[in-house]
Order: sequence, then structure tokens, then C-alpha cells
Amino acid sequence: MAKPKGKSLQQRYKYPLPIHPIDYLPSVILHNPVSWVYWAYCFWKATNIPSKRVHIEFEGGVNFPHIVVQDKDDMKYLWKNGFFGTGQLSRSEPTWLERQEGASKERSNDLALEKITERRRIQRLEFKKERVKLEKQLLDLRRNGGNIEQENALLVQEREMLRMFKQRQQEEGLGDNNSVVEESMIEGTAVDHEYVDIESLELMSVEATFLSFALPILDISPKVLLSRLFGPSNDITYGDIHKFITHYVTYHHYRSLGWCVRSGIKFGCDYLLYKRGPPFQHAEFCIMVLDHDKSKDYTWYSSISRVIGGAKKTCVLCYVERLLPEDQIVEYWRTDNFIKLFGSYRVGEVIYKRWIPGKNRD
Amino acid sequence: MVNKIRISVVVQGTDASDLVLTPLIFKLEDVERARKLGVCGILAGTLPTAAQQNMFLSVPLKLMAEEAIWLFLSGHAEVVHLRSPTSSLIGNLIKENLESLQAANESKLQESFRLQRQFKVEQHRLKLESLGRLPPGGELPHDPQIDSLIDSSLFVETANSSSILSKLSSKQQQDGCIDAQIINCMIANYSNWDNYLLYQSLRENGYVLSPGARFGGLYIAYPGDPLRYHSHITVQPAIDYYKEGIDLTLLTSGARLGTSVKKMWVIGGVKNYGTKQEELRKPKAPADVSFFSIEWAGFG
Amino acid sequence: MTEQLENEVFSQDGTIADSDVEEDELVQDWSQIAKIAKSNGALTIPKRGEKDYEPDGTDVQELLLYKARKELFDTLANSVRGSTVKAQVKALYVADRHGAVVPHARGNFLQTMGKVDFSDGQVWLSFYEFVYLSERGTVTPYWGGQSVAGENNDSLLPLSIEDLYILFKTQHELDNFAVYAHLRRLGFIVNPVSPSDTSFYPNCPSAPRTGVTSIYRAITSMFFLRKNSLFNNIFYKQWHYCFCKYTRTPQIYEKLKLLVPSISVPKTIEDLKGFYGSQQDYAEGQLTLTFNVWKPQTNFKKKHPPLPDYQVVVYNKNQRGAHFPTFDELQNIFRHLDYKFQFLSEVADDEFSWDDHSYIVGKPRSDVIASERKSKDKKDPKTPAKNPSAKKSKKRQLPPHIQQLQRLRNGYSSFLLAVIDNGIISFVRISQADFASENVWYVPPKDGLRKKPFNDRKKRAN
Amino acid sequence: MDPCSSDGDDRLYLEELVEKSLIHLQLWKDVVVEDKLVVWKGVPVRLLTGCPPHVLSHDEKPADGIGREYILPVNMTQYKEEQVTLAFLDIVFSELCAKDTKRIILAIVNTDGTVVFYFVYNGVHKPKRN
Repeated sequence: MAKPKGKSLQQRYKYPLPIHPIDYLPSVILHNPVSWVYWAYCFWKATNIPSKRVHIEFEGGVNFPHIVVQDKDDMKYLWKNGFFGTGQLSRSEPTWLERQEGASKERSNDLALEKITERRRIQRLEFKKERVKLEKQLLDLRRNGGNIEQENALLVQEREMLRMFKQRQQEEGLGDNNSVVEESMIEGTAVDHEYVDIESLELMSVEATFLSFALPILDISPKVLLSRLFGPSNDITYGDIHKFITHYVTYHHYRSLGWCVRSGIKFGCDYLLYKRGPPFQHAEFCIMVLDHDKSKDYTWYSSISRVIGGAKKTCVLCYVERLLPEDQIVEYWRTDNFIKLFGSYRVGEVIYKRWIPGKNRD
Repeated sequence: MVNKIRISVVVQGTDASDLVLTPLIFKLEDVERARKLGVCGILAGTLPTAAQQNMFLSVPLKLMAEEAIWLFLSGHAEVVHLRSPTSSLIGNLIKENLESLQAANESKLQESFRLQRQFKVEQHRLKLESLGRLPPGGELPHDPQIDSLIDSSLFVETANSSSILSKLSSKQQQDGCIDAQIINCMIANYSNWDNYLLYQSLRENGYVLSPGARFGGLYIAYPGDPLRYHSHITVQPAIDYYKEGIDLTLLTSGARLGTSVKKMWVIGGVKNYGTKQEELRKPKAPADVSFFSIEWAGFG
Repeated sequence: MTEQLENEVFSQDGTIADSDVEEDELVQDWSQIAKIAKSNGALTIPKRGEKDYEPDGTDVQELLLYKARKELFDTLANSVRGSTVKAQVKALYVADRHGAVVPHARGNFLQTMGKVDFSDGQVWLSFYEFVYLSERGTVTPYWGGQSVAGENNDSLLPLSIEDLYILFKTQHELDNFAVYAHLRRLGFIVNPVSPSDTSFYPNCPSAPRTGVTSIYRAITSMFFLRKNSLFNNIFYKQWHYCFCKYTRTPQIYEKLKLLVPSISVPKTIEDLKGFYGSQQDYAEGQLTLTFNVWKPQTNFKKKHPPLPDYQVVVYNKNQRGAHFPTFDELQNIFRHLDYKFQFLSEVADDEFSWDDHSYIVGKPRSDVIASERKSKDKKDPKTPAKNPSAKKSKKRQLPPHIQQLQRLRNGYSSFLLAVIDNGIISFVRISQADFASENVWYVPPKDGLRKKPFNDRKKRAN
Repeated sequence: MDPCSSDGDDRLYLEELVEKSLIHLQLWKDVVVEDKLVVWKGVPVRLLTGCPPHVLSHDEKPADGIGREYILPVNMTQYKEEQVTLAFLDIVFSELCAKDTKRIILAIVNTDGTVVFYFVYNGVHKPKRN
């Protein structure tokens, strides 16, 4: 895939946010009143809200839910308008399919691999069902006051059963890789490289919150989103949501200043700040989110600052301070008052940089 | 046992939680012996001949608490602890022993002067000889001007280690029970037993350890004397073996950093509780320590 | 050892320090320093010695190790502390004052060190100065007695380095000394932070204003909250798009910005004055500003020093009870800063004279220096009046977005944190930052793009 | 909500993501989820095995000599902690790996869905020589 350069890059990433400004109004000609009316009509009809919302799915369990976007156009849209989300099989922009199509001229068995995954996915689903049954048994046992030995016995049983299940699948030939590869290779040539895009765009919780709460982009309300992520709001304690809130507040803070904020995990930090976005320049700043009244072991500071310094980036410690009591925050959460909730935190920043005496003598 | 490495420690106050100042070694031969045992410490004093840089320094040697404790528990060192206020301790020692201290100092100084004079006269003689003003092997004529010149160029040395402290009576010296207390103070003030056990375990596996904060760790470890070998690992502070989750953010950045500088990122903890104190009494017993070494897999 | 040699090493230190930090080892190739110490000037830059991966049991390796150690210990043994009888300067430690008196003071060190006690007319060294100069061999340390009048000077007894180190009273003092000596060795001028120094502020706050600040904080945070909810209640409701139409992206950003309040930092002289006035007493066990540090300079005025270039906080990361400062603690350190706020002179368009912006007991330093020079000139008319600050350097005007990036990268007020890890010292510069004061959002150019049917969201929906 | 089965869902999805990443992004062959499982803090944990497209490190051959590697998928601590303790790693080595296995690969699934891979060696291990 040829990388878009210069002007085309500007064109492609014209909008820094998925809400577009109304910048397509006709021009007003002073001596022509009709143009005024036409302008007013266009203005009245125009809206910033996109006509179709992006649909998200939740994958995994409740402890580590993953938020994914599967529609190809949606994926592209989120990426192009502010660089939201990460392709699970790419490093940032979801380009897996394009890469596959590009590569397929040389290697056709990628298709095979992808088909295997598809079959695996089905297998896994069946497997999942089996497990759910067993787990239900376990839960019943727990509810009925079963003891540890009984529980262990059940787990052993479960293990055995899972093994048998797998074995059965293998015997059915589905688990046998080689035969599938051969089979689908033939298929692949016949179908003329019709790829199924198996890549999803995954959103960080803070990104999804931003796209639901701050901007009306996702087809989910902040309330539903957050209860999917953190469970029913009636059971919430402050400890459950503190970390998320401080991270969201930080994310929102930088987003609202115009930064493109992305996960900084590869540099061991919370966020990376890009001035426009990854295609334009390298990230300039690494953000660590901290509680304003906490302090970590020095090893932590030295370790992250070395990694960040090694990448020639600037390390920013972003401290978040809660301005209201915990129970007030929990109350806001329960009553879905996210405006007041996020607005009850304040950020303060310092820059942390190693200093070398020998370089600063004159 | 004779001639143990002498570690000086100043203690403030009288109970176990008292503050102990960094353990120090002042005698060059002690620094050398500790180094041969794999305890390098950090030289922290100005090197008088190159006093305008920080790379090459001289005594005192500053020890990590772990190093001092290891040297002591393995029987290589004695800990001379001095109770604060030390100025009155020194003042009293001087008062009580003034004459003998001065006499010793004077004779040392004169002996040094005698040697220097002898050396300088010989130098001067050789110089004249080479200029042809003196026959080979000839006697130097007495010249008061030269003598005073030589006298004013005599060198007065400031010693590394104390002669005053040698006057400490055995009563003022420590006994074994106080040593144990000092050890506890050091741990309480500068480390913890889990960290010590990691140190001990690595030490007994032949590693030489240095302070590691600059490298994102508690220690860095070398396979031998750092003078000759690259360091191999960055050791993280001990975590609770059973309860504490490894900080995966730290692991990610630490291991990536480690890969770029060819160091393993090592994390460890102590498996069994309750035995630490007793184990310390028999330092040769292997600590029940579990380590994992982490590096980037090279992809992803 | 000669001055020349010291200068050589001095000038090369930059490289030494760099390699020290960039490379990951404790670089100690003593064969090189041994050459420096012996060869009196003709030297090579100490390079990193070739090291091995691990011990391999060979004799060659054993020999190399033996040699490396021998060089180290030979150098240490041959590097003798002290001075010649002729050049000897005696310094006498007096326990009650925890400092040393120098009866016959002479030498270069007096330019930046030592203080004349007007009650006895004697030059006194602080304990750090005393130990540092003794280690270098510049002064010879002696026991001067419990108090000044206490003992007779005939019974002088020289002290050893060990004696001096034992006289450190606390771990903190020992750590501070390590930092002091580290910076001194590099040529920096270092003094403890003391209230009598030259100040950036015309009048230092007389008393801490704990009460006032906390009220101020409470009020501002209330204000933040109220101000925000007004706007936000509307913006975050989706129906507001029905009547709010944004024709430019920045309008949306402006609204988004109102949600999260952030702490703004002092950026002007006025800001700084207000901020400094809001300082609180340091809490028990909190790290505090310890040293004022000046870059190496030749005509340092000990009596009326200029504002320091840096201020240093010393932090022993291994000591029980010590912790890396929390944000509140960092803020309080920032509130105490009183140094050459570099960012002010970088922002200023015209010539910024620090002497006009520093005060000695309320008077501008430039006036004090000028009046002193006058009286000095009367006594000694030969000395020409010099103005060392008349250094004209044309500032390059960088493009605004680069300037913005620099502001973001450097932050505003800063201090140095000296981190002690068992004898290894490293420094961290911690500066106040304020991202909220800089918008970096992208504004698409209006021209040329207007007529395009670009809203692909719309397109796809059809 | 059933806490037990949702933990299971988390693990299953984790395995799926890591498998997908290994096969489609890292181009590994022969990736399988192993049957053996241990229950750790109420959650069943399994390893994946597979063959990398090329030798990963020359200093250390994988356990079985033919190039199969063990992979342990874990979630990056997000807003809840996943307890990768030392005790847990010891159990993984002793219960899920062949005897005397020196290393496994830790596959960390990030909050943004990307997967990063780290070698975890049992005990103190030397770094690569070059």
C-alpha cells in the first residue's frame, strides 16, 4: 500500500474530530438577497451530528470487556476523523485487510489461515457453550453451600469434559490444521481472493466514553456504556471507578486541547500525545496519569523516564485531583450526571526530565 | 578472627528504630578486600589528583545496607558503630589521649618528612649530576637555601582513616548483640528483609550488585567485577510472592528498555515467611527466593 | 597536581558525564584516570574499557581483571590528599559551631566560600565547605576544640577523612554534602538556600499564609465547578446540536475544553509574586529546597550573589520515610522557588536584565552593586567600571509553533531533584507545565477545500 | 451477572485475541490452545502453543527443540488488576509446561486491543550475548 503523502494526507485527515463543522454553506452575495435566503435555508438544514451512529460490540467478559467496531466503514471513519481506536491486527490504523490483499498476489495461503481462524472461532463458540454449562453447575454448587472438595471434584470433572470435547472436535477433523489448509487453498484459488476481514477496531474505554459522552458518535449512551464496562451502577463503589475516571479526565483534557491521544503502552506510559496524528509526526509527549496525593517508588519514575527519554519524548506527569467527596462522585455516577462527575476533577502537570550537570554548566 | 573489614556506622539515638548513617569504609585495603569478595560499594570522596570530575572518586566507600549486612553476616567485616553526638566522642577521645595522639602524629609526620627530604635531596643531587655540576656519586654540599626550599615543599598528608578512633576502648566498641541491632536499624532505615534476601541470593550465585535506581531497578547485577564485565540484569524491588501482582506497565517498559541495553529485567520475591530472621543467623542457608527474568520477545 | 591538569579534566567532563548517563554501566576504566593522575597534562579522554560478557575461567581474563583492579587501587593509593607546608591552609573544626575557622585564610576558594564573622574578624567555613576543601587537600583539617575559646592552638591535632565523615550529624546532612561536593567538583557554585540571599521578590513574605491559601483554594475550586456546569449542561446534551451549529472545529474544541479544570501556572512576574506569596510551611518530613546553584563563573560576588541559576532538592530514595514528592508537595516546592526564572528572559522581547529583577533587602541588585562600585572606585580609581550583564545576544525568532512546542517541552518554573541511591547521584529537572494554555488543534485551511462534497458520513448513510 | 462464567469469557476472548494476533499479524504456524488448565483465583488458565515463523532467539532453544513455544495470555491491568503474581508464574511453569521448561512467552493484551510479547524465563537468566 502506497503511503499517502503531503496534500493527499491533508485531504484524508482533514477533520480532527468525528463531528464535522458545517463548512459547506453556500457563499452569501451581498447584493443578492436570494443567496441570503438560500444560505439561511442551508444553515437551518445543516447539522453537525453524523446521520449514522457507529455501532460497537462488547467482547469478552465483564472484568476485561473489549469494545470493538466491526463495520469496515465505521472503522475507517473513526480512524480518519481523529485517529480513534486501534486495529487488532495492525499497529494503529486497521490495515490488515489491505495488507493481506496486497500480499495475496504472492501468497495465497493467507486466506487459508484466515479460514482456519474462522473455523476456530466457531469451535470456540461451541466450546464456550460447554463451559458455560459447567460453570453454571459450579455456581449452583456454590450457592447450595458446596465445600471445597466438591468444588475441586467438579473442576476435575470439568477439565476432563473439556478435554473430551476438544478431542471430539479434533476427531471431526476440524482441529486438524493440515487438511483444512489444503482444502481451503483449493477453495481460495477458486473464489478469487474474496477475503473476510477478520480485523476489528478496538476502542479503549476512555475513547468509547469520549465518543459517547463528549461527542454523539457511538450508538450507545454513556450510561449504558459505563454500566457495561463497570457493572450496574447500584453496586459501584468509588474504588471501582476511580482509576477509570482519572484516566478519562486526562484523556478528555488533552483531546479538548486538540491533541490526538493514543495508548502509550509501548513506552510504558498511559498516553501518547500526537500533535495531529500518527501519520503526520511522531508523538511528542508521554503522559502518566497519577493521583495528586500519591507517590510511587522511585524505581517507577526512573524506569519510565528512561524509556521515554530513550525515545526522545517528553515525560509529563499528569496529576488528577478530586474536588468533591467520594460519595458525591458515586452519587453522580448513579444518577448518570457525568458532566458534574468528570468536571469535579482537576488536572495539574509537571514535566519530568533527567538533568545532566555536565551539559548545563554554561 | 583477625583483621576484619572495618565498616563505620554512625548511630543516632539508642533504640532499634534509630537512624543509622550510610555504612562507610575508609581504609583502602578494606575497599580492596571487599571488592575481591564481590562487594564494590560506591566510592564517594574527591580524588585529590583529579578533583574536578565525578567519574573517578576515592574513599569513603559508601555501602548499600545490603552490602554491609552481607559482609557482616558472612563474617568478613566488623561494624564499628559510633553513637551520636560524635563530636563530643571525638573531643573526649582527644582530651583523654592528647599526648599519645600528638606524639604518634608527630612521629608519623617527622618520619614522612624525613623520607620526603631524603627523596628530594636525592632528586636534587641527580639533577646536578646530570647537569655536570656534581661528579657521579658525589656528595651534595650543604646549602641552607636549598634546605629551606625543600622544607617548604614538604607535603602534609590528610589521612583517610582515623587514628583517633583507634583509641576507642573495647568498652566503647560494639558487642555481638549490638551488631544485630545495628543490622536491624540498617534494614529498617534503608531497605527491607525481602530485598536483602534477593541480594543475598544473587550474591551467592556469583553476581556483583550495585545500586540500580539510575537504571530503573533496585540493583543492577554483574556477572563479576564491574571493572571487567557488563551488567546482566536490572533487579526490581522484591514483591510479595503470593499477593502482589506484577506491574505489567512497568514490566513492559522495563523489559523494552532492558532489551535495548542488553539487560534482563528480573523480578523476585520471597516464598516463605517467618524464617528470615533465623536464616540470617546462618547466612549460608539458601534463601527461598523465586526469580523470573523478562525480556522483549522481539516481536509485537 | 597542577591547575592545568585540572582544567583539562574539567573541560572534558561534559563527555565523561554524558557517557556516564547514556551508557548503562558504571564506567570505570581506571587505567585512564591513572594516566591522568600520573602524566601531568598530556592526557587522553577516558574511554570506556572493553568489557567481557561474563567470566570464562581463562587466565587471560583473570590477568585483565587483576590489572584493572591494580590500576584502580594504585591510583587511589597514589592520589594523596594534602598540601605542601608552604601552601598549607589550616582549618580548625569547632564542634559548637559545626564549622571550621581558618586563622590564616588565603586561596582561590575564598572567592566563593567562607564567611567573615564580624564578631571575631575570622573567616569561617561551613561544614560542607570544610569537608569538601579537606577532601581536595585545599585545607588541612584540624580539631579546633569544642568551642572557639576552648582549646589552645598549640595542641592542634590533625583530623582524618574518616573523622570528618563521622562528624556528619544526620543522613540528610551526609546526603546534602554528597550533592554539594558533586556539583562543586564540576565547577558549580553551591550554597545552602538561606533567607538572606538575593531575592527575585522585592519583599519576601514575612509569615506563611496557610489560612489564606486554603481559603483561596476552596474558593477557586468552587468557582471552577460552578462555571463549568453552566455551559456543560447544554453542550453534552445531544439535542443541543439542533440549535447549536458549529461552522468551525475550534468552536467544538472550545466547548470540550470547559469540562475539566486544570491548574494554571505562573508565567509572568506578577503571577510569580502571587504564587510565591501563597507558599506554606513545609510539612514534617517533606523535601525542601536545599541548595542554590550557580553556573561556573569567575567574578562571583560572594557578598551579593546574583540570583541562582538552579535550586536543588535532595532526595535519598532509600531512606525510610522519604518519598518522591506528591503533587501537593511539588506545588509547595514550586511556591518557594526564588531563582533566575529562565523562562521569563526567554519570553522577553527586549534585553532582560536580571539585576533589575533581583533584590537585596528590597533594593534592586543593580543599584546595590552600582553604589558599592562607586564607593570602591573612590578608594581604588584604577578599577574600570565594568558591566558584566551587557552581553548582547541577538535572539533568533523561531516560528510560533516551534516556540509553542518549546514552551510545552520546557515548562515554566523548575527545580532540580538530586536523587541519592547509595552514593550514586542523579538529577531530575521537574518543571511546572500548563498544557491548557496552549491549543494545538488543527484548523483546516478554508481555501480550496470548500466546494468538495466531503462529508463522507453523509454519503455513506445514503 | 454470573461472575464465574464471565471470568471464563474473559479468558476465552483473551485466548482468541492472542491466537488471532499470532496467526495473522505475527504469522505463526500451528497455533493451538492447550487442553491442560489450572484454576487460578477462580479463573481457568490455559496456555497456547505454536511455532514462530523464524527462530526467536539463538541463545535459547525452545522447550521441545523443534520450535514450539508456550504462550501465556494475560490482560494488561486496566481498571481492575489481573493478578500475575510470582506464585502464579511458578504454577504455570510447574503445571502447564513440560518438565524443565526454561521459558514461556507472556502475551499481554493491551487496553487498545494490541498484543505485546515477552519472554519470561524461570529463574535468573542471562541476557543475549549480542
